[in-house]
Amino acid sequence: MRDSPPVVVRLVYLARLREALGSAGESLALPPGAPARVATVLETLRARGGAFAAELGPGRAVRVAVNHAMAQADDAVGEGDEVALFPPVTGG
Amino acid sequence: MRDSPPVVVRLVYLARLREALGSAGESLALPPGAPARVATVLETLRARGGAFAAELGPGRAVRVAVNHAMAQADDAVGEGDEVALFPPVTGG
Amino acid sequence: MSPDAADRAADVRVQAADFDVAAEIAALRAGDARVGAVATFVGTVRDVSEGAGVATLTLEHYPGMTEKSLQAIVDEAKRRFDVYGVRVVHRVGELAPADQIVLVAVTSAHRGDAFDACRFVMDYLKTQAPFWKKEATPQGARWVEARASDDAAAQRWRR
Amino acid sequence: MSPDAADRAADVRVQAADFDVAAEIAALRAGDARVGAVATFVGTVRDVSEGAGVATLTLEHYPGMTEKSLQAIVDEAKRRFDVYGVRVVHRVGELAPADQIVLVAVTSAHRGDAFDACRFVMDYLKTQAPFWKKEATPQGARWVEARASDDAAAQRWRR
Repeated sequence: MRDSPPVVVRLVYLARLREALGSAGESLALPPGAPARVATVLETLRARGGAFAAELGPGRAVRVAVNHAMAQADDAVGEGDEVALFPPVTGG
Repeated sequence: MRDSPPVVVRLVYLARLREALGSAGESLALPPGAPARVATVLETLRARGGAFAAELGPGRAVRVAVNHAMAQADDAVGEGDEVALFPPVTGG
Repeated sequence: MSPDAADRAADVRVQAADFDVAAEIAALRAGDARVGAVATFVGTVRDVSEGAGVATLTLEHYPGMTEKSLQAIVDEAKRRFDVYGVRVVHRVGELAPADQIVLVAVTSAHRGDAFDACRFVMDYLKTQAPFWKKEATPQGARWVEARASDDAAAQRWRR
Repeated sequence: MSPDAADRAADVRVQAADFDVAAEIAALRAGDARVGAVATFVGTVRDVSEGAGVATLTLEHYPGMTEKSLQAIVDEAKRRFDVYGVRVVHRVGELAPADQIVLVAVTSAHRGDAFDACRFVMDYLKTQAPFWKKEATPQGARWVEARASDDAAAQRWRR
């Protein structure tokens, strides 16, 4: 039995996070194995070190939306989902 | 020693009360003796009977303003005061 | 007239004429860039009251007391809440369904005080300001009765 | 488009252009004489923030999510409160001090529901809608930090 292909999500970085990471977004292949969740995305990015580890690390407030709906760490993510990372909102 | 002259107040009737009493106002001489209060005005009017007794009697909500400020039954009234009687307000 | 007196003189108006919400807000803000929040309430004439159709609504008031009473409410709102400006415009005379009756507008740095002050003024106006409504309905004219819920709303602010 | 869909389509707008409060209220009321109460909130750009002067304020948002998020807040307000119409207009792009940022307008038969729904929408918008403010100050540009008081305000509505 072959491994299933990795889940690939589209990442969107917004506001301060876009500036700090120097990118508006990218495609990310999640590690195969365990079911992919929002936490998986964050862990995968943090493992890169550098600005990713700093901006998404402990004590940094990061909000996540999956397919345009606010999401929590243990919400599932699936193939082709749009996963947006951003700081707490400040509109109004 | 002669009695002091009676306290005379100017009465104003408003809204439903003006219509029920058939008058927009009048001058009223209060009975001499005890210090004049809002309650004295109401008692003097009720003693007339008829529409006055009915409109100002027990169970009827009547509000009173003395010189344009909301007043309570035991607030004092003096010579020349403008004493307005009206139903609970319904603006806004 | 001192600047303060001029400010206060503009706080409340009682008039037969209609008002323009945007113009009132603009005058109240007066280009003051400390303002971050504007809360506004407009009361309007409903075409149905207690189940009966309303053709016209006539607002009577107590000239002489009305402005003083509104100003006292505005002064109390300014004392209780952190606001820059408060404006009240109340119409009198004969109105038709959908007409504007009353405007309360409040400016503040932050929305909490703006909302609180605006609601406070309306709740007190409803129980303290000498206005009375008379409705013309197909069944004849009748004075609107005061509502216990309005007393309860004002009571919530007591302290 | 069904009439319902048309109604909902008009509930929220995200735009660079300014808005006219009186025109928005008139469109929301649309001559509906069941309306007795209109509560409105306008957020505006302050010229001082955290002690520093603000020259311009730039509002970024998340296209695609923004309208959905605002509509979800409006739908929840309509579910919780007895209101007829809710309208939200939020600007994006570069604004100057005293400029209007956001409008929330609510119509209802009675003022209690109008005030509650208007405040509810603002409190949720402040914590749930994907907008971010960046200020240009004499000390340089900086992203506005979220405030704990906004989280607390939204928390009060949980149930």
